Amino acid sequence: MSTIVLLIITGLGLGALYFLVASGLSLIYGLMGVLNFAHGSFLTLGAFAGLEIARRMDGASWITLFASLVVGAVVGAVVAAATEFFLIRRLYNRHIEQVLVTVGLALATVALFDGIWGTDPTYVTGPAWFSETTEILGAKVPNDRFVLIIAAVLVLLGIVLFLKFTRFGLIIRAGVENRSMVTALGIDVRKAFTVVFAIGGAAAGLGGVLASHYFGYVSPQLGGSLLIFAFIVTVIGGLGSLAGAAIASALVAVLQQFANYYLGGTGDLTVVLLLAAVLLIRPTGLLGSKA
Amino acid sequence: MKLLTHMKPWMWWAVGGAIAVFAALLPLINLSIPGILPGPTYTPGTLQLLALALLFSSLALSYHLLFGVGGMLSFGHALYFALGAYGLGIVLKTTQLSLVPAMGLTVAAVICIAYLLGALSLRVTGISFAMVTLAFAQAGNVLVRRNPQITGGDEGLQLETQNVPDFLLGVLNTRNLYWVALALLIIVFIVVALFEHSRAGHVVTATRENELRVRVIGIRPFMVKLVTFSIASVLAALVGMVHLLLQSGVTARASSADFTLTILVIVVLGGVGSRWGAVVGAIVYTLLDQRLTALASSDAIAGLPAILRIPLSEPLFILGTLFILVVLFLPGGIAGAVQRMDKGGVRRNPAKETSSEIARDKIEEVT
Amino acid sequence: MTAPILRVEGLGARIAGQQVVESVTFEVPARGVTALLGRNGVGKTSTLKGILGLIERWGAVEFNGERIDNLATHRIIQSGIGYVPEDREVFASLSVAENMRLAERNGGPNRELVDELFPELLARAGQLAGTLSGGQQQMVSLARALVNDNTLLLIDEPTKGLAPLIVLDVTTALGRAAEAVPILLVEQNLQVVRALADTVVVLESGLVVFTGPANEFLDNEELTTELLGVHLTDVGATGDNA
Amino acid sequence: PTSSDASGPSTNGAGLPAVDVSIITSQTGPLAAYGATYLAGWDAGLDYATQGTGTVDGRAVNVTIADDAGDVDKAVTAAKTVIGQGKKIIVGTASSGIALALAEQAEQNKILYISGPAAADGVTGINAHTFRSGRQSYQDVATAGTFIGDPKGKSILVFAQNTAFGQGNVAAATAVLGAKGATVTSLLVPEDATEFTPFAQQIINATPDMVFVAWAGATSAAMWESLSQQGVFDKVPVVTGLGNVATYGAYGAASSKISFLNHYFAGATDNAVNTAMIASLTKSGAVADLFSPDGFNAAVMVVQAIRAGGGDDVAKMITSLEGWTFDGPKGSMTIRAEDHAMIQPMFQVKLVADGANWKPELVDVVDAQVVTPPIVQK
Amino acid sequence: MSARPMLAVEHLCLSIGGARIIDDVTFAVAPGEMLGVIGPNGAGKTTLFNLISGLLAPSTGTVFLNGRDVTAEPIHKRARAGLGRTFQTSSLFTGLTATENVRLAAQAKLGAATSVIRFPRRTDVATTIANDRLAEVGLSHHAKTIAGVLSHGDKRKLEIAMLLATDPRVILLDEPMAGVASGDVHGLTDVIRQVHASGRTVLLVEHHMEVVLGLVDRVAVMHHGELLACDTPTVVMADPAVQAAYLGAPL
Ligand SMILES: Nc1ncnc2c1ncn2[C@@H]1O[C@H](COP(=O)(O)OP(=O)(O)OP(=O)(O)O)[C@@H](O)[C@H]1O
Ligand SMILES: Nc1ncnc2c1ncn2[C@@H]1O[C@H](COP(=O)(O)OP(=O)(O)OP(=O)(O)O)[C@@H](O)[C@H]1O
Ligand SMILES: [Mg+2]
Ligand SMILES: [Mg+2]
Repeated sequence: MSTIVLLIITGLGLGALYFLVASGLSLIYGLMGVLNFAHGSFLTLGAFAGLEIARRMDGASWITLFASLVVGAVVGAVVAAATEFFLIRRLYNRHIEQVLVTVGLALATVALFDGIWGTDPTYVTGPAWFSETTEILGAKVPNDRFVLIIAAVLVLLGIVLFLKFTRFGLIIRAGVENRSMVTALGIDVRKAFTVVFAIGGAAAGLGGVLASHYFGYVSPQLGGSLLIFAFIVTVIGGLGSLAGAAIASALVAVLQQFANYYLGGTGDLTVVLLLAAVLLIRPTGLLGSKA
Repeated sequence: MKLLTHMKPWMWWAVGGAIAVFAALLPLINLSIPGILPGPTYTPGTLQLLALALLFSSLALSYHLLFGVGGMLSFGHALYFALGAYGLGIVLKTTQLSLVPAMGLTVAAVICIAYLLGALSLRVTGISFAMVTLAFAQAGNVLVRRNPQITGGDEGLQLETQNVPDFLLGVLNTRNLYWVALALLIIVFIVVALFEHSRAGHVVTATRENELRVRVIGIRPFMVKLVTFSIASVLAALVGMVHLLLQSGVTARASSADFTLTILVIVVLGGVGSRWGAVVGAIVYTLLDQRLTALASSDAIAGLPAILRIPLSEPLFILGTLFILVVLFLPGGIAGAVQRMDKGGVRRNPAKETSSEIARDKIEEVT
Repeated sequence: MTAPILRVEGLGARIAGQQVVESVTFEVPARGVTALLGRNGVGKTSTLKGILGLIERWGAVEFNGERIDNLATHRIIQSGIGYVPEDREVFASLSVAENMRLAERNGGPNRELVDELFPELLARAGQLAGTLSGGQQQMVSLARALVNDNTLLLIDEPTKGLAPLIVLDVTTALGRAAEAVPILLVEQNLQVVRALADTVVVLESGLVVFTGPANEFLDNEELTTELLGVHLTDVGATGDNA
Repeated sequence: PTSSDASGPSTNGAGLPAVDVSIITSQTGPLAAYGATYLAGWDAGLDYATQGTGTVDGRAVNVTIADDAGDVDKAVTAAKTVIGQGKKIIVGTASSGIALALAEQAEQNKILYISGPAAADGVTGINAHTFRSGRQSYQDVATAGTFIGDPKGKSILVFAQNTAFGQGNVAAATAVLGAKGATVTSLLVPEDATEFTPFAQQIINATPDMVFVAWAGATSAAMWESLSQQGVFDKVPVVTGLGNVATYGAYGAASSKISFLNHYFAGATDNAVNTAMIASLTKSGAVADLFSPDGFNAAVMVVQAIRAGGGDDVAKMITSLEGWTFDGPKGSMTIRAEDHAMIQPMFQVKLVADGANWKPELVDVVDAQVVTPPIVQK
Repeated sequence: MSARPMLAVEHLCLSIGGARIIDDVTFAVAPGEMLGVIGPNGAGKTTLFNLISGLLAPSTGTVFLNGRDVTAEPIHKRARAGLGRTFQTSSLFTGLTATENVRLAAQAKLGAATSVIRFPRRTDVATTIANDRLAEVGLSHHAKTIAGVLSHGDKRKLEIAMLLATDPRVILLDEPMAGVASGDVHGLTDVIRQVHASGRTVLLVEHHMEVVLGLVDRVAVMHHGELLACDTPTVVMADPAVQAAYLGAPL
């Protein structure tokens, strides 16, 4: 029993991390049709920014943690917005080129991080509470998993409310369908694109700082290693569907935990099988509408 | 100047043939291009690099068939390259077959696997197809890394040389391998060109444009896509085999998503939808990739202030940035740029809209 | 004669690198409906899109005496032009109300007018626009343009694909709108043109080949046959008993 | 300092042709840090073995470095380039995959290759042309075994990543400790796994007498934290290899509870060679680290080979190294004639707090004979 | 009707997400007959065509083609069995030229369209057919134009040329006149008339009433997914229900 509880809660924690990456991916893909390969770099940069803050302050205090979360999110948002502004926007409506630019950016930035911070991982310590555990039904659940889950839920709620109740949200949802018609209604849709990138980047940056505490380190490869799972989650959930991404994140991560525990460490293969199965049975993903 | 536009098809083939003959003579002549080639063209190091470039050209052409012609954006093409390399490596290691029968056996296996996985992945299209192929390739990569007894894991599989003819072994015979790579490129080029001009080639192009419409005129697009997928996979596997011989081994990187992305980068660099673009793109990429590493560790860069030195001493940074610049400022890649230069500023006749540009527009819809 | 609301001079336009409008010059008077006519592919839609900057264009466009040919689309629209695109282009995944909310500028001053014109839409405010029938979608598309205080409307084939009954409704609605705002209308249905248009501008392969009063043009069998390949009475014959 | 376009052996003023040595290792890419340590060690070693002259018996040693970026293709191309230029000596690489590929090239082209610091056991005895300047996985595992006293009847769990490196360690543990009567089981984790809680649970459920952890890469911090959190250290003694300086912070709360085996750290030995190496490294602004001796020893071996073979008689160079014993920073090193295994001492180490950081402290030296790998039969 | 119907649907129903989009539709079309299908926007006309041609599967009900139950057959099999259709919004190979579009259709009809070994030639039958069909719809001057850049109306014409090239026995035309310049309506009407005159069975969805009335033998009226009436034009046009739901008063 305690094992199952442990697997489920840690699975949800991992899923929360996937979701923090996938939410931005899904949002950006949904609006712009761009599969953003550079998303991992937004995350890595957020993590490094958080690290630099921690180095300058007392690494183990809660204030530092909070500051690094804020800075990570802001850096992620700024870099993502700049990416949209300087690279993606120039390639208006040329999706494959937009994807390729992000591929190039991912290559270049990872190499740049290598150059700046070195290829070795840099280890991160947070508040002591983070690495302690809380006992739930006999399972010793690491505390940072709760933080991850809460952060992911907040991000999900935040984005959903934003999309539903703000004018920007309306513009973005309309822009997903038909960009040029939005401009033809007298709205500067490009601003919305930048905002979407910024939101996605902020979620990734936030995820980066949290990931660095979860993994215990920051390295230039950090984002890339999460990205592939985020892709899978995005597709299983249904491209462009935020709720789908959330469900799929939890599903994939929990499944992964169970397969790792009970099926001899075959978690990742199981996820691949799940992806294949979902696409063959329901090609649009769990909640996707577009093929 | 509108040289290229006015060239007849036979002229293209004539020019291509001349280039092939010249390429075949390279190991016999002493040609130095300082800064681009590591040494004169007859030296093994240079021939090795050129042979790699030729193999990447063939691989890029096989991907061109899949993506540029068939519109199938695959993130798992590397799997078939790896199947060829690992397949041949394992057959040579575990059986007493000599090289050619071993290759035959591997091709047969690849056909079966490509057919099976292709049939599964082609049930979906667009980004979903990309993701399924990615997932299969990823699974292949995991299997390679987890089974070191068979594949050598992440240490790689070494070529068992016992049944490989001597003229393909050793640095002094690099030029023989170079010729093999050149021959392979010529074969792949011809196969791809013939396929593109066949009826099936036309149907697969049409399918890329509008799959539903193909069905409504009474053709089942699935089969012709599967055939295209299988041909592209077998070609990639052939390249993998020669690569195994050239490198005397293969490593897990060959089956990684990164490697597929590399091929994609090459095809885009050359120009999506253009055959010779794929070839030129691969050559440019390989030379850049190898030479940038040398540049990054050169004294010139070591002496720069940190803000320049750090980025410039990372080859991948330079490559990535260059790639971004190409995408931003050279739409249609190298092929597109040459075409534009050729046409000058003259306004285009709608009827002569080049198919590669159209192809690009269309493929955007796929993703 | 008051100053024209829109002056187009030497307008050319390009789509995906290909020139689709050569050089179009015409004026839209500050009152009534101006119909932009021509056969398929002569560049009517492209002319409208060129005016709005939805496609790459050059030449001079003057709206209300101000040059607008260098502005971004959203700025042009904001300066007081309403646009109804060729294929309705409603946002299928947004509700009718949301479609309207998106379109409203400065609080949507003509809300009442629109509600009065299309009571149907009020009743279906919560329905997703994608599930509406073609005619209802056309109403949404028109309403989005009418809800704002525009000084000009550009409307592209509003009756295409609509059932005869709806064609009547739409024509009526346009007639009422035209009382307040000048309209530049692209339309293939000559009966609709006859019912609405004061002036016509006829295009042929990217150039203006005729400008003049609507009745004069429509009554001139020779001209209509030459420029449009048809004369109104030809088509009208069977249509009238419908 | 590269000059990969230099062709043919150059001559120095004295008239004797210089000897070309080509280093192929990672200057960029994931293993760049190991490459840097190795190169610094090489410089120190060359300095030491040539008494600062950079010449051997009047021949200048002309060193070129090629970056393999962790990529086999690049390494093989670099190897073919230098072999094509007539160079007879290649050293280096931190990647086992590259080491195996270079060994293959060495045999095909009859040159001398000294690998290091790549750990794969497969390099030992692979062919007559290939040597190694560092330790191999077997020696790591055998050192781990020294923590348990008499292995007979004990159950040992190898916790490793499911890679060639991890599986190699499992195989080595089975060979070393299984032969001495221990029951060796393994828990292999996917290399890309990021969540280790379930595996920590499985370790506890297995109730072994000792856990040997063989881990490489960045995920180690998260792995150790999970082991701490689930209380593995309270239940089972845990042994693992201590990596380079950069990893000292990776063990977190577990640092003081782990028994470490170690290939080398700056304070591991107190001998003249080590002192000389550290001095030389310090002078050039480097620090002694895990793989410093691998570079240092490679240089010492190359100088020995040149002395005997003059830099182009590969057969003579090989014979001069086979069976040779010399003093390295780690102590006495012996190149076993039969399979070129590098017989060397290993270390037991613990981490002690040093302010906010951790630093290693020597517990014991493990005699070279205790951890000698079995001879590879050809 | 004595002869076996060329096309028949029986009790066809389609529900999507609880909504009845096609509601128990039954009718039959005799060989060589032309049936007009009219009805308000959203009545389900296009959906009916999608069910007949196999783009959608019905919830219940059966589709018969020349007496054979084809309900379970995929699109391309029905096409090969002689069922051709056009789309309400043109569906073309937008990256290929007009000729190539039509030639593909002709090849599909001639067989061996997917041969890897056979190469299309400038002089082969398929190309000849393609050129003839383009001439028929008046698109010869656009033979080498990329289909994607044709204007809306020209795309409609190309769509019909492709249809003709597959030489179908049963033809479903979905609003062929929508967006076609008024000057070209007559010509296109003649094309359809000829197609019909050569013995083919035609179903025509069209809002252009003059065209419908000038061509068809019978008219089916759809409303809210149901078949309201199916009779000769005179009878249907006189029906007050049809007038109220669909036609309205003249302009
Ligand atoms: N996406 C496009 N790419 C290239 N050319 C295009 C594109 N869209 C339209 N064209 C070309 O532009 C020309 C004008 O098209 P436009 O749509 O403006 O015509 P139109 O007068 O509105 O015709 P219709 O009555 O058929 O709607 C046509 O000849 C067409 O070939
Ligand atoms: N996927 C769907 N989900 C919900 N409703 C749908 C869906 N597809 C079609 N409908 C509805 O089914 C009805 C029938 O649509 P259909 O396209 O067949 O109409 P039509 O008669 O062809 O109209 P038009 O004359 O405007 O082309 C419409 O009300 C439409 O909104
Ligand atoms: Mg138009
Ligand atoms: Mg319809």
